[in-house]
Amino acid sequence: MDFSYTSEQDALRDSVRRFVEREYGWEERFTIVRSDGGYAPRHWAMFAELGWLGAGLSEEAGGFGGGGTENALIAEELGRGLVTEPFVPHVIATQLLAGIDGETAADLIGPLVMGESIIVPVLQEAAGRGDWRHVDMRADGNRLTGVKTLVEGAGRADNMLVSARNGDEIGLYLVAADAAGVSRTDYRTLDNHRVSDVALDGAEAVLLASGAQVPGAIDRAMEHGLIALCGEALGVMDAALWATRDYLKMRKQFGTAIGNFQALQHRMADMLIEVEMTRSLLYAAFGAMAGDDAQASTAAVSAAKVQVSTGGLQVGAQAIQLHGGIGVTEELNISHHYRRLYAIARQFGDAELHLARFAQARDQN
Amino acid sequence: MDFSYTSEQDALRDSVRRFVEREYGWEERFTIVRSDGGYAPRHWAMFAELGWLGAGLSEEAGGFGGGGTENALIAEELGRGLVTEPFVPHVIATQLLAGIDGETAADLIGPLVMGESIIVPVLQEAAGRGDWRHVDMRADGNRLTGVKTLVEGAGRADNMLVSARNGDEIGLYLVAADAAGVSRTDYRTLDNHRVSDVALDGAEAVLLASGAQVPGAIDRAMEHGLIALCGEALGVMDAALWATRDYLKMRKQFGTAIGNFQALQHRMADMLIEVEMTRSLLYAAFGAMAGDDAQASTAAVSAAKVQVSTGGLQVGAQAIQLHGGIGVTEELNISHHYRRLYAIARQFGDAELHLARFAQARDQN
Amino acid sequence: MTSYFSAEDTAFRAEVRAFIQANLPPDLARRGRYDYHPRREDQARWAKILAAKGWSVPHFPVAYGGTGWTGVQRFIFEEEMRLAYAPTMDRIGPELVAPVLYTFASEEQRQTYLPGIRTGDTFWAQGFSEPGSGSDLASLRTRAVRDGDDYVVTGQKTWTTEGHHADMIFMLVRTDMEAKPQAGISALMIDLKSPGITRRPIWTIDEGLTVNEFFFDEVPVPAANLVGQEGAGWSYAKFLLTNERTNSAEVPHTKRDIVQLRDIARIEQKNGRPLMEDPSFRNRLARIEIDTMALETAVLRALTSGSHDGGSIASLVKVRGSELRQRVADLAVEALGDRGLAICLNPEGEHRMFEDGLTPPVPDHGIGIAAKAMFRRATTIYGGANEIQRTLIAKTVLEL
Amino acid sequence: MTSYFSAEDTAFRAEVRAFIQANLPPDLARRGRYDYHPRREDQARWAKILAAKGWSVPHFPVAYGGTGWTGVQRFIFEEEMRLAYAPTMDRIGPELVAPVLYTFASEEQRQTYLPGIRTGDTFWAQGFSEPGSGSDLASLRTRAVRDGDDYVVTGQKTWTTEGHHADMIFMLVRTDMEAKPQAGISALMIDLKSPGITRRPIWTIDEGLTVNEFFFDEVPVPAANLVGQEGAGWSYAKFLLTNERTNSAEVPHTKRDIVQLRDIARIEQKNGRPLMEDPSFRNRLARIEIDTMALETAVLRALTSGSHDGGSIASLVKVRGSELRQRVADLAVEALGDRGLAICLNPEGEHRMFEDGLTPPVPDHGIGIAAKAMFRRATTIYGGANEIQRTLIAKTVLEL
Repeated sequence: MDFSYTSEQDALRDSVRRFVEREYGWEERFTIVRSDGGYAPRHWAMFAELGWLGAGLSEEAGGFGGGGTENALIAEELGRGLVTEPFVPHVIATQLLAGIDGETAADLIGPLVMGESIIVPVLQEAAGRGDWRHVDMRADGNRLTGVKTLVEGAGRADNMLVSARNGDEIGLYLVAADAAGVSRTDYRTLDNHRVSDVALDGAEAVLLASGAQVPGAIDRAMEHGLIALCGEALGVMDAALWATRDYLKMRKQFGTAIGNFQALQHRMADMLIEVEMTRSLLYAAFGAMAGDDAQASTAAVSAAKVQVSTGGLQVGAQAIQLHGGIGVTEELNISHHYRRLYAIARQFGDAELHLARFAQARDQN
Repeated sequence: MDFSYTSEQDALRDSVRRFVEREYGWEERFTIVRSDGGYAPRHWAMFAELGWLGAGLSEEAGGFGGGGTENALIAEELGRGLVTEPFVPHVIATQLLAGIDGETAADLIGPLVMGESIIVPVLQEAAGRGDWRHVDMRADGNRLTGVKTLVEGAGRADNMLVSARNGDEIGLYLVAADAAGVSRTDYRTLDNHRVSDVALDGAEAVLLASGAQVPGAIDRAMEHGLIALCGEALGVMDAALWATRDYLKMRKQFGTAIGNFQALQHRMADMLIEVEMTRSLLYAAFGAMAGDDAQASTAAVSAAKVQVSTGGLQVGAQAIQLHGGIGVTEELNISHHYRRLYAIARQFGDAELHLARFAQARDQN
Repeated sequence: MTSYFSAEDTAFRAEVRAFIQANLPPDLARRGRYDYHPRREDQARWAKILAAKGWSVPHFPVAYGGTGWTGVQRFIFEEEMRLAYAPTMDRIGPELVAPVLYTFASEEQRQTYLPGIRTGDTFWAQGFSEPGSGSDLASLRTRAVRDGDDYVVTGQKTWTTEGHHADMIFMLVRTDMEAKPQAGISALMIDLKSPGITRRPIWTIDEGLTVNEFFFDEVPVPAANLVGQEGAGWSYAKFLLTNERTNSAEVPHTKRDIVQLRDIARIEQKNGRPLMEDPSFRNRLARIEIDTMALETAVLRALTSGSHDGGSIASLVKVRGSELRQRVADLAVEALGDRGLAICLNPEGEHRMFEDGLTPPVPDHGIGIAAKAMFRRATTIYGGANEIQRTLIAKTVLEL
Repeated sequence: MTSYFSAEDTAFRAEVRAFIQANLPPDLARRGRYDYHPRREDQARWAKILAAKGWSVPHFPVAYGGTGWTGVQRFIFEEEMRLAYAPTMDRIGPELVAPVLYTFASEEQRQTYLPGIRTGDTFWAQGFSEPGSGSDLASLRTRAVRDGDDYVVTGQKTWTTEGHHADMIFMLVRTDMEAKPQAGISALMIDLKSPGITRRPIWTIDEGLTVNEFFFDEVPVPAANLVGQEGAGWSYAKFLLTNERTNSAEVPHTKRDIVQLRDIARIEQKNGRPLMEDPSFRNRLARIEIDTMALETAVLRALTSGSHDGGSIASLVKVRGSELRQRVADLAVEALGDRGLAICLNPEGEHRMFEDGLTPPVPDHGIGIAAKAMFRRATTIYGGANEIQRTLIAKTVLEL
């Protein structure tokens, strides 16, 4: 049993951390999220150049040989800086392409890893309320019709990976972003991420995969995405925890640092416990994903998501509370930590969905 | 709007409180709960003599003109002393007899109020898990067969009020405690109340009521019982709260009274809030029961029970925690407060059952 | 104790409801539905309508325009206002500043300032908090130096609620640097158009404007604007803050939030059925409703029992009320599903930090919900953070 | 970081499991299933069987009978013991007292006392707490006065876990009344058969016997029974208490509780279906399982990362572990429905406060469940109350 990171992983973490520290000061980030697309396209090129876009992908699939651990670690450091680049969708897209058979899929991965092309996963629908397994999008031959929601990064994607239903079967399709019959409604989520609803009205699509493999492949890819998302949440939680600790040591009221008040100390202890339990469940998920028991992996990933959805909100809300008024302003990252954790808590399924998913996997284990 | 008690109600409360203070010191109570039946029959005679057994019953029904408020108030004071006399079952039995038509029922009430006879409600079955509306007990003509659980006071009852199913209909039956085919398994609950499982094997019964009126009558009687039970819980919670307050002022550690520690002060504040919210919901239920909107009454009673089931456990558990080791001993009432609140939390349906019952009533309101 | 609302209460409620139905302009009700950053002009219009009826400041002494209603009647009035989506009225002037004025100010000051509050012509801010002095007011540093017939005020105030709407500010200033911290504080009324005052908006987590920072650079203030005694400002502030806590239970508002939430849950679907039928959602909604019922009864108890436990019950209901406001707002976000995460502000609202030109696919019943949930994080902080309230409860009620 | 348990770990687990299967007497496993007030004779029998295999005290240094296993192996061993319903072994001697002895005692003392602990022949108690001195050990008052070759000990100890089983007690006593509170404390080993010692059982909320009070009235103790340096008892106690906290996460025990709970939930019915299929029950069980998974990983992290954060992680897992033990026990009560409320002690258990002669209608899988849930209230108190642990976390990890 080994819970330490490899030296390659440590180097990767350092590289991401340094980048984030340099590029995501409060002002710099504000400028980015207020820009037209809400992203910094030049950063994405940098991600590619530094090898982050393939770090968590196996060599067979065209990546650099890592896996969920690398993705979570990158996302954790991005989370510390509240980076809005759509890294998690990228993880899902690449893992999904790697998880299905077929040459087209394999060919698509290379440009993604190099940052030369962007493909976004388009899996979720409003009726699913976060459950990607709910698919009403209709495939009629190679024409797709339906609406997908909360698609991150659609605004700069070249292609989209769309799940659609053909009778009882779910198929995975490639749709060009500029195809006829594709329309987008762009909006911001409360954490300043840019997302789109994507409506397809008989849009032309290429079938990438069909049959029994598809739901499983989507599940595995979503688990990679979930673990990256949980890694990101851990980064946000950790940043909020320690920023609050520093504030409590500095801020004085009634003639003393407020960090000396026992009730606040105990609150901080509870926050630390939540952070450490999140980290532990992430490690447990790394272990499970490295094994070959799909149910154990499903259970561990959903376990981490449950913890992130509840512990993340708790840490985020208490970070605000302990900061007092300044915590609810735009001007400090504390409110942005909360907003991101609030969105993550619900993204790809809330605590309730993942409790049920965990229980189901556990029953078969 | 008037939330103050009448002078009669104040006098009633004083009378119960004085009795409890005199008769239920730790030693006296210990002797009673360790006695063969777990009760003090002489106290029951006193309850009758002092008028408490009819205080919460309308004059038309043979009582002294009060209602739920009087019963809750008596129970609250009994709760302070952790009195084990089966007052709540008495409330249910009398209200149930008062709530159905028929001379037999009316004739039975007088001796109950005078303490000359004891009838216990026998409504609950294991499969219902606290929900009295679940009835599998079978009526075959005037012969009953089935098992009822957690019957309080059965050991000294003359008669039992039994709900049983005759086809699709629920009937209410009177069964003599010593009838052939009646067998009892007596045991203690964790709060030192004596209860019995009552098995009927073709036991002879008198049908007191049948038809559509019965479920409603049972519901109303159970609501009276629930409100008395919530009153009792309030008494226990209040006693635990203030005993803990006193302990925190007295107990010294690290050179100071532990009541000076902020984290404990805030915990106490939360306990006080739970107590006050319980009191408020009890008042709300008094108001609703005095009105003529059955759904409002159902909602308010279940609301109080939800609060008692969660707030009671919280106050009880924290009272132990703040006492430290001494809190888990037999030797202080603190552990007994918790045990009683733990049982009450589940008695006649737990928080989940009453949340659902509240929501259903609320939808129709 | 047998009944809840009396027949008189019920008749009063009917009268209020009828008046609102007949007199609330539809455009105010429409904007009121979004419950979020009301416009000053809407508040003023509605205040005038109410003032004409004599109902704009029910809690005032009758001599100054109050109605003489009981506490329960005022509660019913507030509840009907919320249920009808009348504009949420300015609180600072009528509920916080005015009681200090009619309790401690001179008759001349009362005659000068109370009418404007009553009619909605004058809006007030309150200047208590300073950077570095939030809950710990005694440490404030803004100073007022006497200079002839004026005080000259220099310093900084922050968290000034609705300061961007205000004409006047009720300020705590330090008039005596030598005295003990609490004793050197006085209360001044300052015209915000005075020279030397600048305002900076503080944008908040909801991308909206509620609070501001004010900078005072040698601002001349007529000495006649001193309220009560010099050096007694601390006691006026304590009086004001207790009022703030009592009102902060916000039960009528939460009850209205629940009505809105039930509407949402009947429209939104989960697993192909109305969300309202989902057991887990039902349970959480029911728990919020039960806690609100408890809080409402606690508030009504306080309103009918006289003021003997007003101070302590105020802290208690503030804690529980502020937490409930957060819970009901979060559950509304959840009810909206995917749409709960979109930031979608009231298109008729005021003062947004940022125009992104985007139109999120949010249904009418979802407008403002996410932003509201975010801003509600403040409810457990403002009006004396809940930590302060818990300490107060421990000290005053539990005598620890 | 890629894997969780290694192939070696898995092989080790299989070896342990096979040994237990072959060697655990069925009557011990039967009583172990009720998990409650184990008999000393059962613990001793099982200790002898394990000692014969060399496995009775894995954590000891090899020279004194330890196995040399890694922390993870010890964790696996403990887990297999729990899953097989082996008797819960005495902790005081092997896990609390012995480490102090092999770390601080003289070689002669080690040779005298460690073998009896290893073989289950000698049971120990620990005498730290006194009335009025619980978490605040520095205030203890039991004194030991030197008199020739003896110390003469007078005072009172309380919360003495399993003291009714013990032959020896490891005591903190005050040997210097003049020194600062912590500096005057020494550690003595006292034979409980010495004259002048009386014991009073303290019956607890579960109607069982776990803790005792001991009275010492001029008890003569050979000076050779002093452990380490006079006046250094405080540092030994701190060493011991850190060990206590680390073990108090009790993950293997909670995992076994979960297995038992799942068994109950498959048998018990709700609305005519197995309780295991009830969504609300499933959710709560799942949450406990998830929190246990998190705790387990946290403990394994501590076991593999060396001791650099042993102290701080100990407090963290103690808090969470003790709360989980309560939650899993409470959910088991709930799973039993009406039968969860019956007090029903293990018919083969020891030391019950009271024989009521009643036989509650509780199925086998429900025996002891209610009493266990009651006693679990103590888990957040003993071993340093969770309030103390939270303060420790704040001070040491967060440096507040």
